[in-house]
Amino acid sequence: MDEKVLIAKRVALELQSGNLVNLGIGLPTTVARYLPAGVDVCFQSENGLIGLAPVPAKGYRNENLTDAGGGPVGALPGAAAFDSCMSFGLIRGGHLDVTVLGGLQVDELGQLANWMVPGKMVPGMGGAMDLVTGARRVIVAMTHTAKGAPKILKRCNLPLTSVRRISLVITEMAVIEPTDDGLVLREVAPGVTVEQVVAATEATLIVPANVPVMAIAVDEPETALA
Amino acid sequence: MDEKVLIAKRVALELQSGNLVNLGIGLPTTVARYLPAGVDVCFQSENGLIGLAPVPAKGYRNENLTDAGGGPVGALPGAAAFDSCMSFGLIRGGHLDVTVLGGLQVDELGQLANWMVPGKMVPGMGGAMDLVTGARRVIVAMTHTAKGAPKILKRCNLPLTSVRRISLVITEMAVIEPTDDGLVLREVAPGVTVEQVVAATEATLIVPANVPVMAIAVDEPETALA
Amino acid sequence: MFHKATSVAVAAERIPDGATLLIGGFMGVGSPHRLIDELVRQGRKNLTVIANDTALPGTGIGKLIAVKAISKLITTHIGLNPETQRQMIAGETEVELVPQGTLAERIRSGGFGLGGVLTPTGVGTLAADGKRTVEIEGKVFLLELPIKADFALIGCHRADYQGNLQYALTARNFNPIMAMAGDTVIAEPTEIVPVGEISPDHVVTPHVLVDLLIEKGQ
Amino acid sequence: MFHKATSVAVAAERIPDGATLLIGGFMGVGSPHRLIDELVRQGRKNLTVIANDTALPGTGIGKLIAVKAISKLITTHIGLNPETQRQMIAGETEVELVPQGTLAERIRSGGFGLGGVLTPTGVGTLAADGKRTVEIEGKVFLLELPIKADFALIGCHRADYQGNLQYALTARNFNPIMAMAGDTVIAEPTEIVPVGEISPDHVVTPHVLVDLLIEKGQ
Repeated sequence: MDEKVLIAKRVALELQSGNLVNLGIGLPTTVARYLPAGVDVCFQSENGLIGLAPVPAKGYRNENLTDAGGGPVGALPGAAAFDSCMSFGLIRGGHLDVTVLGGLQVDELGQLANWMVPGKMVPGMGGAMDLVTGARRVIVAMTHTAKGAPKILKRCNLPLTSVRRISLVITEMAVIEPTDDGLVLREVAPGVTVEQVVAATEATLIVPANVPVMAIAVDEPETALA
Repeated sequence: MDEKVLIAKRVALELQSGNLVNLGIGLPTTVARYLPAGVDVCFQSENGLIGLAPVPAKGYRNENLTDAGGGPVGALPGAAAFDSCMSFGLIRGGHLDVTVLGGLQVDELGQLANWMVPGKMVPGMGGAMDLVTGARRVIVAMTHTAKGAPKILKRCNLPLTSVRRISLVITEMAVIEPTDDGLVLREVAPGVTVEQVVAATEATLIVPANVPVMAIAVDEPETALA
Repeated sequence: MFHKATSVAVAAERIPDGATLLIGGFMGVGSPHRLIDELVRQGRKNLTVIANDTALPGTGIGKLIAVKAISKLITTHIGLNPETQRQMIAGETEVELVPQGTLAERIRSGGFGLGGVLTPTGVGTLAADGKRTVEIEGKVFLLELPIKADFALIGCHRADYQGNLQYALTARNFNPIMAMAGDTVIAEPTEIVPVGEISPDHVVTPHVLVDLLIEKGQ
Repeated sequence: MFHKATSVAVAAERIPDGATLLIGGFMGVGSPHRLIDELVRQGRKNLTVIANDTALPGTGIGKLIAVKAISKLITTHIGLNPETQRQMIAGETEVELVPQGTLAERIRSGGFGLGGVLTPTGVGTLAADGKRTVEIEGKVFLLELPIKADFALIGCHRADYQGNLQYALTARNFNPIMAMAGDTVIAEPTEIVPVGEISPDHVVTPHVLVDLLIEKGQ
């Protein structure tokens, strides 16, 4: 299985019926494809919509209905459109249950860096700082390393997105939960050992006696959004 | 002419085409009846409407269309409804050209008190503090005295509505403008002498050499709102 | 999708004595009248109520005033309800008077996750008593604190069964702002329509904010 | 009522070199495209632009970036426009990056007459550099300053001839907020309808905020 698919499938298991969920541009957007059957969540796009639906077929798209990346998207019956203040009021005000974001680095304090590499890449924070500060749960979905270099570090050396401790990091190797005590290794991916995860991680990992394997169904049908 | 009608007619002369105007409960509301022909102003009600129109005949009213006093009102074609934050954003943000409010006291600094008499009458400030702080022009429309006692004082002894200097006071006796130098007597009512105004005013009035009489047309038709 | 419609009696039972309530409406226009009546009927006591006004005696929130269900009131204008003024002056009900634009922004800041409101309104007046001021670029602003509540009781015109809300004319007033700031939001619509009947562009309060909808009475 | 409809050329001529512009849109969706094209055509220079993003190269505000019409940019995200990033890194264009929710609230606070925004977003990050913090009830908030501009350039779906505006779906985004914060507000609607055709409940931007409407092209 492609590692990005694996990450997206594992993230999808975190979403619960009734959640309002915001998916970041890129890998996080693909999470919607892997929602388990019967899980009924509602997606927000920070450019101003609740009720995102899969991209309609050509001929059924509307230029005024796009996701936060500017790409075409659909809307479910019962969708709601609003302005940017309202969109971020929902995010900052604690009305958003879950956000899934990409990451450049996560550290032992559970802090995320994901918006710039000084002098090299300056995409800007967009909505990320508000999302990480305001969402009830923040899930970071990212590859475990960048060309072999660890991204889960003792301390982030890139500019932080927020000082708020995120809720969970999900990579193609592991599920890691930042806690008061530090980073706890919660799960490993199928075929990956605890030792391999530890070796690919700069940060100290707290390893419980029992580390289960991710409950990823390999043949799940691809459904829903995007 | 009734003194309240006289005040309302004189206030109406201050309104200019294109103005967005908010009229307070009571006497100020009646100003709309006396707009000179050809003057096209737009009325805001702070409970959330731009485009107030005269009260419709019975049978044409709607329980969801009221003024700030809760009384029935009409709406012109092209009216706009909005929530209380937007309504006061318009007021505080400098988008409201004129507000006309009643007053209990005005003083030599041009400060207004109009929202409570401690221990006796506690109506609350409602929108008055925002209106006086935020409107481009604040016109106070009130009787010159209360049962003979002056209401235009050296210093207000009732709680202030705002420290902001109001633009104009219009009474049944005079038009008075607060300035850097103090209160300037700009006009007297028909049949009223400068001496009578001075006698009925506790505050020191600056009296120019020439104090014209209010240009009130006695037989103006009653038109428009309310 | 979740079933949110319930009877007014069941909804009101969710609200305990001593609860803090945001109640929408302006002189009763846009208030959730059946919810208010039911709270009176159930004899709720010791409520903290945040609302623009207390309407007239015998109308809207004035009914809660009349039976002394409210121990603390945060409001902007009680000039048209002499009984509220009497209770305030007699010290029977604690009343905090707040400028109307400030009340709206305080509720919004609670619901929008902001730390407070920086407003020029009320500087140098009684409304500034006990409050911090902040000087910004040479101008002084009051720091007004956010307001949230256990419940927001919302009057609205139309809802869909999912809980998207629309308002009518001046009945909108504080309702959409309060819907952001209640831990539990109970909406009382005039009618409930099928999901999809309200255009996304005409939804004012998105359904994710609404917990319960009051169904039509018998 | 006042006649607000004019040609895009005449409207753009109102905007001088060096002006500060709020420009609506999100990745070009909801931007006033004809106004942007006309500013490029007229060769406007040295603009300060406040906008969510600079879209893609060759799209929306990206066109102003391409011809270097912008000397200072306040924005949230330039990740999809490599040319903006290049100009920022090379020091050719001054770029201030602001969190998206903060940008929206800063513009709103300018238009709503507030002293600033107290937000938890950005505390302890680069976004806090040089900014005051305010501790409120044990929590720390950034004090973010209001934004206003000489002009707000608004894309919208429908206008009436008086200037009431409606928006479509995600093309709404920053437009209604910016319409509050521009000294002069120029709206570019897809269509202009007779006054009275838009229900008061469906007006998002009231006409009193709008100075000019761009008429349909030939």
